[in-house]
Amino acid sequence: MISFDLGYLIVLPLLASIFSLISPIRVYIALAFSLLSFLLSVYSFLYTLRDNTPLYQWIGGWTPPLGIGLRLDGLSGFFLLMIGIVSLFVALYSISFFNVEYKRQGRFFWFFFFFLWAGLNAFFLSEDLFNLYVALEVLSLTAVILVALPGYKKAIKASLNYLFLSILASMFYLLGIAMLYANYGVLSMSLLSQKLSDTQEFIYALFPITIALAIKSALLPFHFWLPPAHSSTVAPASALLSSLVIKPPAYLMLRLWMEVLPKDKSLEYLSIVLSIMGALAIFIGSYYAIRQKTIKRLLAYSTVAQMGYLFLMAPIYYHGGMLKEAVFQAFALQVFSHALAKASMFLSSGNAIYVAKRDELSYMPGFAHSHPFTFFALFFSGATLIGLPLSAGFVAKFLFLELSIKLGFFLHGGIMLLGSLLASLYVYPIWKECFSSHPTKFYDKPIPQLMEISAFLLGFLAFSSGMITGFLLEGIARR
Amino acid sequence: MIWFYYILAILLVIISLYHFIVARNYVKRLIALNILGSGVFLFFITTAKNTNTESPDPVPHALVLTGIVVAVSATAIAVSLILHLNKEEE
Amino acid sequence: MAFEILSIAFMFIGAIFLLAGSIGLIRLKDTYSRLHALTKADVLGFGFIVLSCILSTDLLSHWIKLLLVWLLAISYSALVGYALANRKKRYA
Amino acid sequence: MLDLALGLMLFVSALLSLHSKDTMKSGVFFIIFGFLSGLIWVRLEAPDVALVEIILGSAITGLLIFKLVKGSKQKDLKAFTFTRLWAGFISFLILIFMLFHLTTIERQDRIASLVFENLHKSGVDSAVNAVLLNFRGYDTLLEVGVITLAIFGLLSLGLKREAYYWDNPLLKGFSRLLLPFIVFFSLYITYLGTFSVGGAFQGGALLAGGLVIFALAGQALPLKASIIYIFMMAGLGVFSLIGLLYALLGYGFLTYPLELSTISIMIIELSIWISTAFLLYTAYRGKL
Repeated sequence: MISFDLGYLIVLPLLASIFSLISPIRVYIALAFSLLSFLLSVYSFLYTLRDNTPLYQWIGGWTPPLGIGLRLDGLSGFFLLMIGIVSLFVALYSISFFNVEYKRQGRFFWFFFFFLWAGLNAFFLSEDLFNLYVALEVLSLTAVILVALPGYKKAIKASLNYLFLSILASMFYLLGIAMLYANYGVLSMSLLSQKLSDTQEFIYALFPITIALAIKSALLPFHFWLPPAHSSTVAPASALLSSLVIKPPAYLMLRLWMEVLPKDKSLEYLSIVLSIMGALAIFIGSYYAIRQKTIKRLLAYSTVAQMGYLFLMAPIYYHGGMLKEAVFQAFALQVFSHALAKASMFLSSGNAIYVAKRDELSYMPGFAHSHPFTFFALFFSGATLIGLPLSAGFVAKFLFLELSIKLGFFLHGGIMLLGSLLASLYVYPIWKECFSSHPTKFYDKPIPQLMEISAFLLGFLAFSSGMITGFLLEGIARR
Repeated sequence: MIWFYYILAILLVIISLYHFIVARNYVKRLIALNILGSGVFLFFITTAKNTNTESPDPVPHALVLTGIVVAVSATAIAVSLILHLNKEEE
Repeated sequence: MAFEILSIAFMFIGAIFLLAGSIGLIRLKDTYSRLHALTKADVLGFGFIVLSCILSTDLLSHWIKLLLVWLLAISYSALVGYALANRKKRYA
Repeated sequence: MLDLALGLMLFVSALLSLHSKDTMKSGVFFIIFGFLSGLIWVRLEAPDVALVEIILGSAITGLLIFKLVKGSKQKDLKAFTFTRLWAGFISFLILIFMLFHLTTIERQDRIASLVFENLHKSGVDSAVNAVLLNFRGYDTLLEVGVITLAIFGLLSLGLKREAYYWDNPLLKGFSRLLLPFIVFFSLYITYLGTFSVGGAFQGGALLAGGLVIFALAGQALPLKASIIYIFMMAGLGVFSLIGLLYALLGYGFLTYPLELSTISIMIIELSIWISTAFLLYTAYRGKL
């Protein structure tokens, strides 16, 4: 019996990326490895559910501070599950997508796809700050290349701006680590949290780190790179970028605030600044999303708004030390529902563009009649984004609301509800166009079945996982 | 001497940050980013020297090696993207 | 003792040549004269410095390494001088 | 005194590189900057970093920037006063923060003594390489991943611009003469990494420099594209396969047992050496 090793979660996608590049039967290899990695992700989630203690693995047998630790607890296990689900369906979609469109890019897509998967797994498992830097670098370089993949001018320009900002952010992050290392001499998060208590020097290092994470997760003053980057590439890449790639920095922030940083007055002020930025991101992102005429830009701006929620709740991360499990549950469920829903929406937008050859909203009428699967994908995922009852998005927002009432942040809860309202305003035009009973042009071009079904299943999962949240929440709370 | 290098590192970081924001030219931006990186690496290496052990701390050295290789990779991508963009504009 | 004095003297001579070369590089007007200053300083100044280093150590392995460095340096300096002059001639 | 002079020169070259209007000039000063920072690493007793910095940070990056300057004709527009103001403000803010931070740094051991204590268990005698390939080998795996990823990303863009070369018999002869020596020397540096200054990245970067000089003379290597492809993949492939192997054998991911550690590290170093060299060579050529 081969024992479970966290290294598999990183090495298998890496090997898959190599094989998919050198082998002529790349589609089968991609399928096989996607399934394998997916099963591993599911297994690691179930592992945390079964064992009530987090799994620590010291790579090379060297314990921190000398070596690097991997950690699998409820939160990271849940995120691994999320990555597995989204990646698997995007893989299924891509098999069909690159068969009918962008054939040249399909040759290289799988290489970057698996690299992204490896990078994401590495990020969510790692508990060493420098290792997180390298994983972040894997993620952002893959993301940059995925943006440039179609090869036309708009995409290249967007990816170049993204690249410059993300190198800047990485350097800032590295600077922050250097400052922390100069003061405390450790890189491991768990050791750092012991050393940090009753000290104040970390504030200086937190400044560049926060800027770096804000740039990488497109918090408000730094959000301008996101819409062009996420909207100008091919549909599967957009889905991966918008649903998975920008989540890790926010997750790292949560970890730092909840588990590493001690209580300090200056942190409280920082949390207020972050939550103001988050609130502004919700309003401005939604405003621009409502004004967009093309579906992909609309979705990209909606990502800016949805990421705003995670930062809006910064005061809760600061004050919610007693309710750590509940905060983790709310955060994880919000990320999960957004990831699944946004991936499904981008994949469906890919379907729509495949049929209509244009990406203006007004060019996709009558989808409810001609392509019901795509319509239902858009419907379910839109409902999750808004947070309609029964959906996972609803449960996440409910948990956040409960927390903010418990801790006395009524304003934050109110802003979140307002954000939901705004979300319905930008999701509504998509539904309206789909239901339009007098379509200007009726599209009967069939969409490959795999593309329709994988988009639909993702959306359906995003919606219906709201009904099994008991099981998911229990998993997240395991630590 | 250590403090001199620390201050040098900080100066490098801030002047290149200023020029990164101000520059409109991609080449200048790329150079500014590389110099910013060097400043950060200098900070790290100076920290390595700032110990009580006989020879400097090898961990920051290894980290900086990783950082340099990553920076060169990113530069290679940036160069190729900029060239691509220029070709499209021609 | 004699070796040490000789070594320091050679180091000085080398440094003076390099300094002269650098001044020439800045002060001389056209490319060819600059090139002349540069390559001359490289060969002579660097040669003296290598010589001084050789005198200051008595390990055979160091001698061989220093000689190799010197060989490489003069060969590339010649090549670089040639390349620059060639370029200048073509685009003058 | 020497430190002061070097530091001042470094700062001035950085300023000149950032300030000059002409991008070609910026590139030249950037190369000087890289070289000087290499010297500073030596002063700070980090010869490994100096080797990599001079070859990668200065030479290869410099060549890439020259390639860019030749191929790009973008004008340097003057920024708005407002942009200048807020750039100045942000830089000033960071200056203040970092200066305050300086007052909190104390002289302390950090991890250094721990590394030296465990050095004999790592299978390598050189501390930097012990950290790089054993204690924090996982970082290095991801790092090799990053560079492989970057170069294949650049290939996937499918740019067919010919890299600059100088068609001259003298340079051709020189580079041909030099190449065997460089291969030999870089292999020596890689091997040296197990007990002294040197290592896979250092040696690989050196070989890449030699290969780039070879390419600068306008000649292609007498190797098939598929072989170059395999060389480029070698580092990542071998490293992750060894990691997987030890995980399957039950030792744990990337966990070398003591008696096998030296040989495992040697194999990994060799594969990283060859793949770093060919990846950087391809990065310069921009095509296979």
